[in-house]
Formats: sequence, C-alpha cells, structure tokens
Amino acid sequence: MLRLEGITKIFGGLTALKDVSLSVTTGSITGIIGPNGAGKTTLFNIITGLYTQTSGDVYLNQKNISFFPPEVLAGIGLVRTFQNVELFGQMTVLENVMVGLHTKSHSGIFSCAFKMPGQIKEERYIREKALQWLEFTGMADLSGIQAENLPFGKGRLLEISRALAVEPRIILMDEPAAGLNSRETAGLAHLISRIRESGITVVLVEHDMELVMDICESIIVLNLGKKLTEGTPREIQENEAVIAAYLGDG
Amino acid sequence: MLGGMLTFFFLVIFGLPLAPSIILAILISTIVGITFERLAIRPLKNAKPIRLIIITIGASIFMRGAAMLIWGKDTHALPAFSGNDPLYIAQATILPQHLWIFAITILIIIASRLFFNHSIIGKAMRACAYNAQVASLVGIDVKIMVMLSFAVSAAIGSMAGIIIAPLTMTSYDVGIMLGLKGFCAVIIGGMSSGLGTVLGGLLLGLLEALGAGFISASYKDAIAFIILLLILFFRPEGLFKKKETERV
Amino acid sequence: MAIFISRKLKTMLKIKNINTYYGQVHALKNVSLHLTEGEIVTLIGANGAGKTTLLNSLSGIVPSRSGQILFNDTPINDLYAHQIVKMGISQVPEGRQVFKPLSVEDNLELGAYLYNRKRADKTETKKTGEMVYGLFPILKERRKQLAGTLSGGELQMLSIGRALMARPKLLLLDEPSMGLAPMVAQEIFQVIGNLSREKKTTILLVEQNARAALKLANRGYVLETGRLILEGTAASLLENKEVQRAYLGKDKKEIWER
Amino acid sequence: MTKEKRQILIFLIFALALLITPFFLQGSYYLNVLVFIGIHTMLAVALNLLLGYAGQISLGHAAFFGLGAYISGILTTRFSLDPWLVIVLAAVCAATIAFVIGFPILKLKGHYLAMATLGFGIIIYIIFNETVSWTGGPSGLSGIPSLHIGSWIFDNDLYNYYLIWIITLAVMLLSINLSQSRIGRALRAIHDSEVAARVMGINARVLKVQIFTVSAFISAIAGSLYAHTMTFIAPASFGFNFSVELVTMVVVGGLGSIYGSFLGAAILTILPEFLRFFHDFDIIIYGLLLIIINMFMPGGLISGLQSLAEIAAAKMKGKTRGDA
Amino acid sequence: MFKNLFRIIFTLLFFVLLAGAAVAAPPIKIGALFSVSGPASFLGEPERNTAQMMVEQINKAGGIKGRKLELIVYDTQADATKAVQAVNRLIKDDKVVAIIGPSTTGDSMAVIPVVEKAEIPLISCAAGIKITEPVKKWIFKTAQNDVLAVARIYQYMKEQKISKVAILTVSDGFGSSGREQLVLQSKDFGIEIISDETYGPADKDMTVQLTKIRGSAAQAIICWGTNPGPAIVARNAKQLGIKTPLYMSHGVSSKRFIELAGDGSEGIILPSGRVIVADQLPNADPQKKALLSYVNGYRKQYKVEGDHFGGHAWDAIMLLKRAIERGGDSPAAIRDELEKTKDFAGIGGTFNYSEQDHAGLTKDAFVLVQINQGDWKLIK
Repeated sequence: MLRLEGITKIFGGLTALKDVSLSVTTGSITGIIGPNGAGKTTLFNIITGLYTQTSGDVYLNQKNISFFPPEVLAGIGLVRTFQNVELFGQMTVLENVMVGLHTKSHSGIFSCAFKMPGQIKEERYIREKALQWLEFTGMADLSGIQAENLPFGKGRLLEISRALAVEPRIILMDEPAAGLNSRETAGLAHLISRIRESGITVVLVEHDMELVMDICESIIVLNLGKKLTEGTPREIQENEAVIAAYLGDG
Repeated sequence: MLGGMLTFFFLVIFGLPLAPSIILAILISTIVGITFERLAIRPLKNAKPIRLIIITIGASIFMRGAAMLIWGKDTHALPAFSGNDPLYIAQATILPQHLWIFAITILIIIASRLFFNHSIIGKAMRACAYNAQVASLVGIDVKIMVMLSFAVSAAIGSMAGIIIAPLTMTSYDVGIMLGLKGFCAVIIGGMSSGLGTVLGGLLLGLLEALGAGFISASYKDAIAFIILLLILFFRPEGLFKKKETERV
Repeated sequence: MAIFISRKLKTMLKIKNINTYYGQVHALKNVSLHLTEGEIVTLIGANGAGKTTLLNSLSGIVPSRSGQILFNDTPINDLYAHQIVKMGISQVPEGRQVFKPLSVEDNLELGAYLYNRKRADKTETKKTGEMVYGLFPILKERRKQLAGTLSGGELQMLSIGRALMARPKLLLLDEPSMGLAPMVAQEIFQVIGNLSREKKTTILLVEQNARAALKLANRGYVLETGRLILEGTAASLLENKEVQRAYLGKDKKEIWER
Repeated sequence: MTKEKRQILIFLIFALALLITPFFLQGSYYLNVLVFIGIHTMLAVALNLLLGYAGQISLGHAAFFGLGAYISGILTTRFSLDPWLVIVLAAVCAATIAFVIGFPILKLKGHYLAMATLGFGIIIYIIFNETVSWTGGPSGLSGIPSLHIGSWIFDNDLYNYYLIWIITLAVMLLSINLSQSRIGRALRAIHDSEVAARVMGINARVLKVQIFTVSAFISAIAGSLYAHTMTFIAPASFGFNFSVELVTMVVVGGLGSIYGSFLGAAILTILPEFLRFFHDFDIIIYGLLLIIINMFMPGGLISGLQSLAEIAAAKMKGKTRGDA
Repeated sequence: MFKNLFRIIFTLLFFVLLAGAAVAAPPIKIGALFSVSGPASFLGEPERNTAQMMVEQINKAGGIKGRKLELIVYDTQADATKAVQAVNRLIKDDKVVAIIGPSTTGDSMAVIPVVEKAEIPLISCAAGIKITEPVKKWIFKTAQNDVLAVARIYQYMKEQKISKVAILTVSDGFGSSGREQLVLQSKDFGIEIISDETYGPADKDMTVQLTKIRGSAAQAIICWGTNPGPAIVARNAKQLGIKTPLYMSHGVSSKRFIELAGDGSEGIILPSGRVIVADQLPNADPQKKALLSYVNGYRKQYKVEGDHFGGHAWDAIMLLKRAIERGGDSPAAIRDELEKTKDFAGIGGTFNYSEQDHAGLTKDAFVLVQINQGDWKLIK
C-alpha cells in the first residue's frame, strides 16, 4: 500500500535519514521503532508532506506522492496524528471531528453564507457522520466540550476520531500511547485493532514496546537514520542488532 | 524584532538644555521601554503574535497621546548640536548635524557590534534569542535579558529620535513613518544582521531618491513600501542574508 | 535492596517522591533517588520513560508539582533554572543544543556566565577553560569557528565543555551518545569516565545506551513509564534480564504492571 | 436543534431592535451616528472573518474600504454610471485586488504579515492622495450622488439608516451562517493549528486567500455605501489610523464573534462622542483600552457580557430550583 | 474587575445620553467645528481659542441685544467622517442657528451637503476656493482664497521681472489647491513654471526636490505648504546653498515658522494677512483698529501671538454678530444679512459679500512681507 524508496533527508549538514526504503502492506498494522534521534518523526513528516525529502520517492498504491502537500494527501486517504496532540482547542469535540469531514463535503463560501438547501443537507450529514465517529471511539458523550478542556487521554482519542473522520485508507500515528496510563494504553490497543478491522491500514511510531509488540504484525527498526531491520515482533525481540541498538553494544 | 516597532515610540519630544536633556531623554525612554515590557509584554509570555502586535499598537497610541498632552501639539525645532552653518566640501554642502548623525550612527553600530560580539551580556542576549531554555541552563536569567533588550532598543530608538530632530523637527506624531521605514530597512537588510540593516537603510534611501527623481517625489513613500512588499514576497530573509536551512 | 557503595561520603542530592507533569501528562510518578559525592549514577530506560523529564525537574526547567529535591541539604524545588546553576548543578541538554550562531569560544564563555563579575573569578574561569580545552583538544583547534559548523561529536563535546565551565558540583548529562556513530559515542563515554576519575565530578548520566552507561557507572536506576522499577549497582543491573524487558517488552506477562 | 433555533431567535430580536430604533430617535443626530455604526459594523465583521476566524492580521483594511468608496465616487461623478451598478463593480474590483495580492501576502506570518498589509494600505492611501486628477487629491471628492430606488432618494438619515442597516444585517447574517458552516470551522481550525488543519485536508492557503477576498468584497461595499451616504470622501478617512481603528473594533468587541464586531464598532464610534468631555485625553484612553482589553479580556467585551449573562442565568436557575 | 469596567462604561454612556437630551437654553447658540487635534491642529487650535475669546468678550459686553452667545465647539480631527458626525450633532441636537468652521477645505466640503440641506448658515475658516465657488446659498468663508495669494505673489514677481519659477507644493488640501492656482494663473502674469515638484505632508527631508530645482534655471522658488514642511524646505535650501529667492504662501505666516526655520527663514517673501504686521501699518489703514484689538487681546489671554488663522475665526464671529444685530437670530435672517455685508474691516481683510461672492475679499487682503532678522517686515 505505502512504499518508500531510498528516502534521504539532509538538514543543513546533518543527515537525518539515509536511503530508507520500506513498504507497508494493505490492511496491516506496522510499527516503526528505534532509539531517540533515529529519524522516525522525520520519516513521518516526509510521508505526510510536511517536509520535502532531499531524495527518494514515496508511493501510495503505486502512485508517486512524493511532493504532495498534506491537504492533498488527506483527499486521497492518507492522514496522521501528532505526537503532541494538535487539537483545535477553541472548538468543541464535535466540531473538531466535523473538521475531519472537510474532504467529504464540498459547499463553497457562497452556498455556506446563503445556506443553500444542498449545504443544509450536507451540514446535517457532516454532523451525523461526526457523531458516528465519536461513538466509534466512545467519545459521544463528550461532544459538547471545548477541546482544550479535555483530559490528555481523551485528547488523543479525539485526535484519532478526527483523523478517522477523513475516512482514510491509511492512518499514521505518531506515538499514540505517549502520556497515556496503562488502562488508556490498553484501550488504545483495542481501538487500533478495531480501526484495522474496519479496513484501514495503520502505521505507528511508538515507544511503548508492550503496545508495539502486542498489536503490530510487522515492525521496522530505524537507527541513526538508517533502516536496521524489519520483521515480526518475535524476530525483532530476538534480533541481536536491535538489542545492541537499544541497549548499546558496550 | 520588537525593536524595530519600538523605535518609533520613543521619537518623542524633549526640550531642555541640550546635553543633560539628551541623557535624561534616553534615560526616560529606556525606563518607559522597561515598564512597557514589565507591564504589558511579560504577563503575556505565551500569547500569540497577533495579540502582541495589537498591544504594541495600543502602547504606541497611548504614548503618542501622553506626549501630546505633556508637550502640546506644536512642532518643535531642536537646536542643532553644533551650529547650523553648512560646511562646503568641494561642490557639496553638508550640515554639521549630518556629521553628527553619521558619527553617532557609526558609533552605535560599532558599539552594538562590540556589545553583542565581545561583552558577556551581549553574548548572553544572543544566546537567549537563539535558545532561551538552554540559556537558562548556563545560568542566564532570561527575564532580565528580555527586559534588557527592550531597554537597549528603547535607548537606541530615542537616541535616533534625538539626533535626527534638529533636522526634521519633532512633534507628538512624528516618527510613525520613520519607524515604519526603519522596519523596511531592517527587512531589506535581513533580521538580526547589523551591517545588513545599515546597507538596507542606505539602499532604501537611494531607491527613494532615485524614484523621487525619475517618477515623482510624492510617491517616495509608496516606493519604499512597494520595495518592502516585493522583498517580503520574494526574499523574506532579507537581501544580504544567506538562506538558512533551519531544522523545524 | 539497594547496595550503597560509598556510605561514608556525603549524600549530595536527594530526590524524594517527586511528581512532574508535562501539561496534562503525568510524566514522573513518585520518583525518589539519591546521589553521593563523586559517584557516576546512570538513569536508564526506554524512550519516553521520563528520563529527560527527571533531569528537567532537577534543573528547574519543568518544576515538579510535588515532592522534594535536596541539594547538599538545601531544597531547590522552587528555584529558577538560572539559580539552580548557581547552586552548582549544570545540565548538558539532550540533542547537543549549543548556541549555533556563536563561536566555540563564546559558547564556553557563556558557560561561565555566572563568573563574570569578579576578577578572581575570571582567572579561575581561564583555568577551567584550559581544563576543557585539555579534555577536548579539538575544541581548542576550532575555538574561532561558529558552533553551527561543528560535527555531531564536536557539538557534544562543546555542550559538555560549556556545562563544565560553570564549575558544577553535579553534572547532569542527557543522552550524550544519542544519534552519534558508535566510535564517537565511545570517545564521549571515555571523557565522561575521565571526568569522574580525574576531576572527581559527580555525574548523573541519562542514557538509552544502557550497556555503555552501566559499564561506566557505579550505580544505576531503571525508569519505565515514569516510575522507577529497578535500582542497584551497575554490575548487577548489567546482568539483570529485567533491564532488557524494560526496553523491548519481552516476557511481559510475568512482570506487567507492578 | 434548539441551539440553532435560539440563534435564529437572537438574530431576530437583534434585527427587530435595530429596525425599530429610529422611532425613538426621530430627528436626533444619534440616528446619524447609528448610520456610521452600521458602516463600521460591516467593516468590523469583514475584518473579523479574517482576523477573528482565520487568525490573519490585516493592518491595511482601510484600503479596501477606500477602494470601494473611491471607485464608487469616481465612476458616479466622472462617468455618471448608475450607483447600484457601481457598488457591485467596486466590490468586485476590490475583491480582485485582494485575490491577486492575497497569495503572496498571506504566505507571510505574524509581524511580517502585519507589515505587508500595512504597507499595502499606505500605498493605496498614497495613490488616493496623489492621483489628484482622478480622486481630487487630499481635498477630497465631492458631489457623489445619493443612492435611489426609482424616485426614492436615500438622502436623509432615516432612509440611510434603513439602507445601511438592512445591508449590514444581511452581511451579519451571512457571516454568521458562514462561521457555522464547514468553511467557518475550517477557518477556525487554521487559526488553532494550521498544520493539523492541512492534515485534515483543508487547503489553508487557498482558503485564507478566499476569506481575504470575501473580506475585501464586504469592505468595499461598506466603502461604496459610505461614499453615497456622505456624498463626499477624502483620503484622510482611509489611512493607517483607520485601519488600526478597525482592528481595535474587532479586538475590543471580541475576536471571532459577529455580534462582538457590532459591539466593538458601536463603542468605538460612540466613544469619541463622549470622550469630548475628556478633551485631549481621548487618544490616551483609546490606547489604554486596546492594551487593557487585550491583556485582561482576550475574548473581548462580548465574551465578558456572555459570561455575565451566564452567571446571571445560573443564579436564576439556582433560584428557581430553590423555589421548587 | 470586568464588572467594574462595565459599570464605568455604562455610566459614561448614560451621561452621554443625558447630555444629548439637554433642554434648549435661552442664549443664541452658535456651533463651531475646528480641527483642534490631528494633522491640522495648527489651524484649529488658534481658531478655537480666538472664537472662545470673542464670545467671552461679547458676552461680557452684554451680548447681542441683551442675549448671550453660546459657543459649542466640536473637534473634527481633520477627518471627514468625524466632521459630518459633528455637524449633524450641532444641527440636530444642539440646534444651533449658525456654524463657523471647519478649519480645513476637506472638512468643509464634507459638511456642506448636510448644512445646505439643513439650511443653516456656515462660515468656513478654510482657504479652498471650491468652498464658495460655485456659490452655495448657505456657505460663506473668511479665509483668503489662495487665488488671491497667488495673484499677489505673481504680481510682485512681474514687477521684479521674474519670469521663470520653480514651485514646490505639499500634497495635501492646502498644497494641491495652491498648486492648481499657481499653474492656472501663471499664464496671466507671463510667468513660466519650469519645475513643478511636490512633497508629502509628513516628509522630513526635501533636499531631493530642491536639488532638482537647483539644477533648473528658475529665478525664484515658490513653496506652498503649512508648517512644518516649508520650514524644512527653508532649512534644506540654506543647507544646499541655494541663493535663488524663496517665496512662501500665507500658510506659514506665523511666528512658529520663523522659529522652526531658524536662520533659513532670512529673506523669505510671503503674502500674508495684515495681522502679523499690524503695528507697521499706516494709521490710515481701515483694518488697523480691529487688528490691534485682536492681537493685544489674544496676547493678553493666551500669552502667545495671535496669527491670521485665529483671525479667520475672529472675522467669522464678528460677521455673525453684525448679522444677528441687524436681522435677528433665525438662520435665514442671518444668512440674508451676511450676504449684505459691506466694507467690514476685519482681520483677514475688508469683506464685501454679495449674491455672486461669498468669499468677500480681493487681493488687497494680502500684503507682502519679508522675513528680516527673525521678524516680519512689510514690503508694501
């Protein structure tokens, strides 16, 4: 589904990523792990169009999406969440998810201002759909709360709900478990599995190894900007190179 | 950044005997700068730039109003520092005040270069500008540094106002245009590059004069702002600064 | 269960039950630890375990919400970052954050920012400077260069050197090997070892590279999702399978949630 | 749904209150002040769409106001075109200019955006001032015809009041609609986090330019109406100071609130009337107001009023509950 | 804290409404619109001071036919919008019988439609020729037209055999109107404008324009503007070493100009109302009595020299007083009586209004003065 070929990214004189190639199969949950500074977030930013790579290409379903800006990527079904939770703080939970449905609606400024019949119908659709997604993530009862007043764990869930509202084919999550307690993490694991079951491919960068080992079918390890190895959780746990990368080779 | 905006606040009138009044004027405007920072900017530490801009505008209106009440609405002429008789150098004539401006500008540039490149406080200020958190980790009190930067920009701003006043005269509403053009010069030259700013200022003056000569003097200011727009559109990092690839 | 090596020496740093929050995230949960003069203690754990947060709480950047931090018996919880430096604690922040627009020399000079008032201090600073150049001869070679032009390893050296300029009693090192090639990382660790051996500097070393850190340290603590889960002598930790589990989550069922 | 109904009710009450106001102010000059409040409200709403919703500052909005006024003024006096036609023409013209400069200008952020819009405003101002043969230069352009429908001429305060306020109310209603639609949500999303908004598929760049264009369009209509009600225009009304005044209106009233814009416009239009008692202090009070409201009431006066109302409502509720 | 803020705001609002609803009082109400603050405050301030002083004097002397005058002054800030709001307030709320001001041509043009419709006489204190040309039924003015000032200068130049001039005008209402007249009348006097430059009202340096003029063959430079621009021109000219004689407009005929321009002002020639050279006038001059009374009165009350801007307000008040004395206090009567004004020797000149002329002055309203050792000297 998602394929990277020879991605290299140089910041100033610093090589953050060097010749990284990988692929993600449709309908899988893939984890990207690696020690701090390995280039995981940089890789995410390149895939989602926030950074431009120095060289290399990104393909989504055989289509080269290397230089697509994020808004276009959202339109063709690629969406992401953020490590630090980027909510629209001044808006309610429901409105946040409604923004997620932006690509699924088309009324222009004119029809919005004049409340054309089509727009009213569309608005109703957006609202219903958004509520559906909030139910999916179990947040429907919080829909009227202003997003910046949510507790952190709920904020994460909202961000995921909002991303789901884009109806993506593939969702990239940047450390979804960071800052969550163990119960929330367990809930998250369950949610991610359900997302996959609904046919969406999931890629996550995660530090919580319990989570990664638990739900990922395939894991890619980055170290010092290069791909170290890839494999199933068990393979990774037993791989000496990975253990060395994490624990040091002393 | 705010220094450019602040400059025009302090182009205000002070009309006592010359030498002591200049010192007093610089002192007072420095205090005003510090007060402004303490009362209006510091409480809003993490505010969005839009609110800072609006507060800055509010403060400038307020100070203009205060100046108008204290010194009246009339235009005042400041005596030149040393006489008004032009000097003749070859074909050109030049006023002693021009020499003063020239000398003081050079002095300020040299002083600020020395300050920022060779004094520990100056270096600490630059460190704060680059990365405030790490600066605090080496023992620099960031709050004091921010206050100091307001003080320095206020002092230099008022200094500029004072040296130019004998030529342009001064009144409560003078300075907006000058301040804005100062900002143009800074943008043309590139932020945080002292020499660039001076070159920017020179270039701006030159282009204005050329524009005035070839088109019409009445469009002088328009020319300045068109240049500003063009530079913002095409080279927001300034003409004389190398493009920096900063990791975001 | 802890084994204390140098009981006779004074306890320099004592952290009691601190809780720290990053915004809404509860990043440190009831963490307690202590450091004795002259020790190297390492704090290891996987990404996101809260190691950096602990250092930032210590140095006043992210103050803890509850608990107590005693440095030579003085509470320092409520001090600002710059005041803590004055107390004698210097942090080498993660990611080699030096002042890139300034020269190497200026960076070091700013490290000694606290000592710019008195003349006696200045001569002392000069000596410290010589010491740092002695530790890292490459910095002396490059002292006129802008810090932004240095390589990764050199940046890390400069970052450590800058912290040393404040003549700290306690040096906090945050992942000095992060993102460095193994050879370079090794060099850095060597210097840290020297510092402790020759200069008797007390060091709290945060590392992800557990093996290297434990080889260097006297004692170690293992942090997992904001909690201390293990402590002991470096040698005992090196042998402990639990450490590996904390990193890679192996055999998780047995030790899940304690 | 009840929320929506309540909003419609509020708007109807608001509109009704404004429409019957003249009966209490017959022959008073306050009617004239209210005409200006209407024009200023239109402008504040236009700027609020940009500043309050999309979070993009403009210190040059007086230029669009001026463009509307001058295009109307020039085309009706020098070419005797039909005023109604000219209003549309002027608005389209200003919107086109906004659209063209919008792309490069809205790429900028923060202080740079403020400076660029300010620069644009000053350039336009200088053009008004210097093209004497067209605009009459600094001493102004007089003899602009009043608007009329058939033989019904809008040349007194009462007629002008209804003309301006019906259009202003329409602008307010459309803006409220817009702010509660997907476009409004997208704008607020850009304001809160541009990156996240883009990831959600919002084309931030295009949308910002669109709203800038709409804002200019409304401002130009306000300008045209101003020209036709005043029948005289001079560049001094469209300078930097007025741009700042507009920003003040929006901020004082409340960023992101349409009714707030009305409140801000009303207060800033009436303020000078009673600041006359303070004589020369008005400019100081003006500056202080801007600082204080920004520091202590970031939501503006409207949110202050709202929270007061909520407190009152809560008290009432408490009482009734106590009774029951 | 917010609650208190609200309380203050609403209390203030309440007072405004009260003030607006005040009941009409017996005195004769006269409205005044002056740009007391803003860019044209140099006009508005002396005008307001003079008008207030005059009304005080008249009331002290028993008013007009036993009725006191009440002067209501609003500040227009030289902004058309504010001027229109203020004039509406004067007419509708204060119910004045006549209005003096505004100070600037722009403000005057802005309020004229309102005043004409309300049928209230207005005596403008601004100079622009557009105000009374074409003649509007209810509009008069006291400030000398720039037509006359230009004519006065050109006439003098012709006598001095100057035929090539450079003009340098400010791009505001005053300057652009002057420029128009300078260009228009040059042919009548056989004068050729060989250099035509402008500068902005807030400009601080005119060396560029002057350098261009220096390169031309001009025998004289005419600068048209109000303070502080011309003072800068004078300084710049001196600094460039320009020896060409410099002429200025009546816009700078106040002591302030000499102060601002310093040494640069020496030798400058300008047309002016007689007020600045009141004591140099021959005793036979019909205006001398009025002038001395104004100059001395103003100095006594405000401790500064009165100038001819204040004089415009003096004339306006006196014209009104005469009209009311003769015809009573209805707006229509005042208008009719104003139009009949003949040979009224005021500060700005000797006024003769008629159905065709609501400006009332001839070019004799101006004298030419030269600045000599920091003071005015009457040339002729």
